[in-house]
Amino acid sequence: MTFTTKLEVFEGPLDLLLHLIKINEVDISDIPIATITDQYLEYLDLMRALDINVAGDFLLMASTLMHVKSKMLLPKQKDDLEEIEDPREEIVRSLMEYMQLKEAAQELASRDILYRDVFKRGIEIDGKRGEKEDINTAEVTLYELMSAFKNAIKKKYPDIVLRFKAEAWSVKKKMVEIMKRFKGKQNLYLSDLFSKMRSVSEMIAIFLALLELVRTGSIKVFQDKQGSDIRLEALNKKAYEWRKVKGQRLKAKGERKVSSRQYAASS
Amino acid sequence: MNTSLKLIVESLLFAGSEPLTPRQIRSLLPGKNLKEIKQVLKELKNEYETMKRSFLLKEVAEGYQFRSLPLYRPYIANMLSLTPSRLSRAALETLSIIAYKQPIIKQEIERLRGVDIAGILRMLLKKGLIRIAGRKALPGRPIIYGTTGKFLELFDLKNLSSLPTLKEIEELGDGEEG
Amino acid sequence: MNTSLKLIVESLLFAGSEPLTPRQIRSLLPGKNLKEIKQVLKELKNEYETMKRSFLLKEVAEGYQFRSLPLYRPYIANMLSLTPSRLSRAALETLSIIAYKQPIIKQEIERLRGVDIAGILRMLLKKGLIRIAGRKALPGRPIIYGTTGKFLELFDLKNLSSLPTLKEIEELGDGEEG
Repeated sequence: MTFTTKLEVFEGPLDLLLHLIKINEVDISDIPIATITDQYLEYLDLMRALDINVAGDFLLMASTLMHVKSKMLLPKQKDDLEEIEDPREEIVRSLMEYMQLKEAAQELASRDILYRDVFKRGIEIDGKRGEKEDINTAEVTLYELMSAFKNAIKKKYPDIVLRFKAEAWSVKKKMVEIMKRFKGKQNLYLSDLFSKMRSVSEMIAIFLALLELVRTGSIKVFQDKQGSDIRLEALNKKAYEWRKVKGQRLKAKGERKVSSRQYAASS
Repeated sequence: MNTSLKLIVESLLFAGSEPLTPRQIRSLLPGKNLKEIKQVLKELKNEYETMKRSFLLKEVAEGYQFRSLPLYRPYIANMLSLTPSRLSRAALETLSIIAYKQPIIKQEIERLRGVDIAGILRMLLKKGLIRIAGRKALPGRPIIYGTTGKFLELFDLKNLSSLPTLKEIEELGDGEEG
Repeated sequence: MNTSLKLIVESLLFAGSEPLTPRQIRSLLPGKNLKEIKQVLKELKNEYETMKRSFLLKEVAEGYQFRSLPLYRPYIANMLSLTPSRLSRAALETLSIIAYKQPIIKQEIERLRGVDIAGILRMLLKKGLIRIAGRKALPGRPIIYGTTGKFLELFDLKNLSSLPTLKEIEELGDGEEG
């Protein structure tokens, strides 16, 4: 339990990365990607071990890091050495941008904030102020209009569930989808899965589905050559042809850790 | 020392809206006694009289309160009367139904809201937020309502198609983040 | 003559609590022009600075507003028994991205922060700190977000261009944490 107190909570993957760069005292423009990637993955494992929900954003960054790490291992072509972009460049750029905005946020927070540091004149009442329920038209926002409409519809049709879906994409469905794509072939490539324009949340769902399929032994992942596309091989196609993945909760924690490790090891 | 107490008391009178009694002020400033507080209140009152500003520190209802001089009343009253009008929740809901479902007839709005809305419609028409957009080819030829340019202006909308859709409202998530 | 205009303007600022823009003031004082009003506003601002009271006339949200000095925060907060609703770090980061990069779409904010922000956007909209500022001419016509006047008011900003400039980040580890 003393452990948890030592565990910092990070707002997101960029926050965690910044922290790692800082404690390693490394130059942001020359990140030792292998070390940082390992520490990053260790941290995610730790979070899982402590039952902290690891958001998809963290996993997406894990895959990016692993990808960069694999690219770094690729021997550079001598002749066009100048033109080769450092694979770390994109990560560095987003880190820099993030740092800049983080600092701006801190600067905002340090201003003399109304109702926290400074106060305006007390409002004299004399019945001039309307009922609290009323909305000042000078301040009415589009958001309030939208909310009003939602309320009106909800009142009338309480059964219409205006649900806020946290997870737009089901990992289970993605698992079935991936397996379906093996129809008539033994191999698929990772780039095939991400070929269409997709939202981040969908990509995360696909990625998680992939990890889960590796874990359950339905597929194996290979990389034929350093830096080449990841090849997926179906081992257990049949299972998905007749069985709609049912119930079977996606277990996280230790097991998930293994799966990400396998992926790392084979890349 | 007393200067700082004086300014602390002044800041309380500035930010509060009701008259403050010496006792109330003392309860906010542990370690100070009533005599000191009454003393600085008097000083403050005299200072503002000497400064000849547009307001004074007045003794009212057993307490002290900043009040503007009667001389400026017409301007202030004018300002207060011009404070933008208000929309009730019911009016906003009705307006939102018209915005999203236009062109729409009164019966349809009433079906959605479940109440009589004649008064609200009249008020929205008067405020220029909705307009009569024609009549529907139905028995009785009911009036069709729609929103106006002023409505767009109020909500800072370029046109009606920039109104967020229900789906987009939902996609904003349900965060109650602090 | 100008003294009286100055005091009239002062009385309006003192009696109201919201920031007043020179334009709003002019609309309340027929026959006065914007230049005169801006002039007396500047004079008033300087006078209060010289007087060293517990409050100042500040320029915020494109207008002027009397505000107490930060020094008196504990006493006033105590009196109003305020528990300031603090913005979380995540909310503050999101808000500053919107402030600096506006007009901006959700996807871009998420790219910059590296995390999903739907719930936070909703909360910021609800608090009136950000607004829907239109749609972008991109496939799906995504919603654009921007900050509001209330944002400026809350963060003691005269206008958007008075946001502190973004610092160039060169070296890490210069104690930017905290």
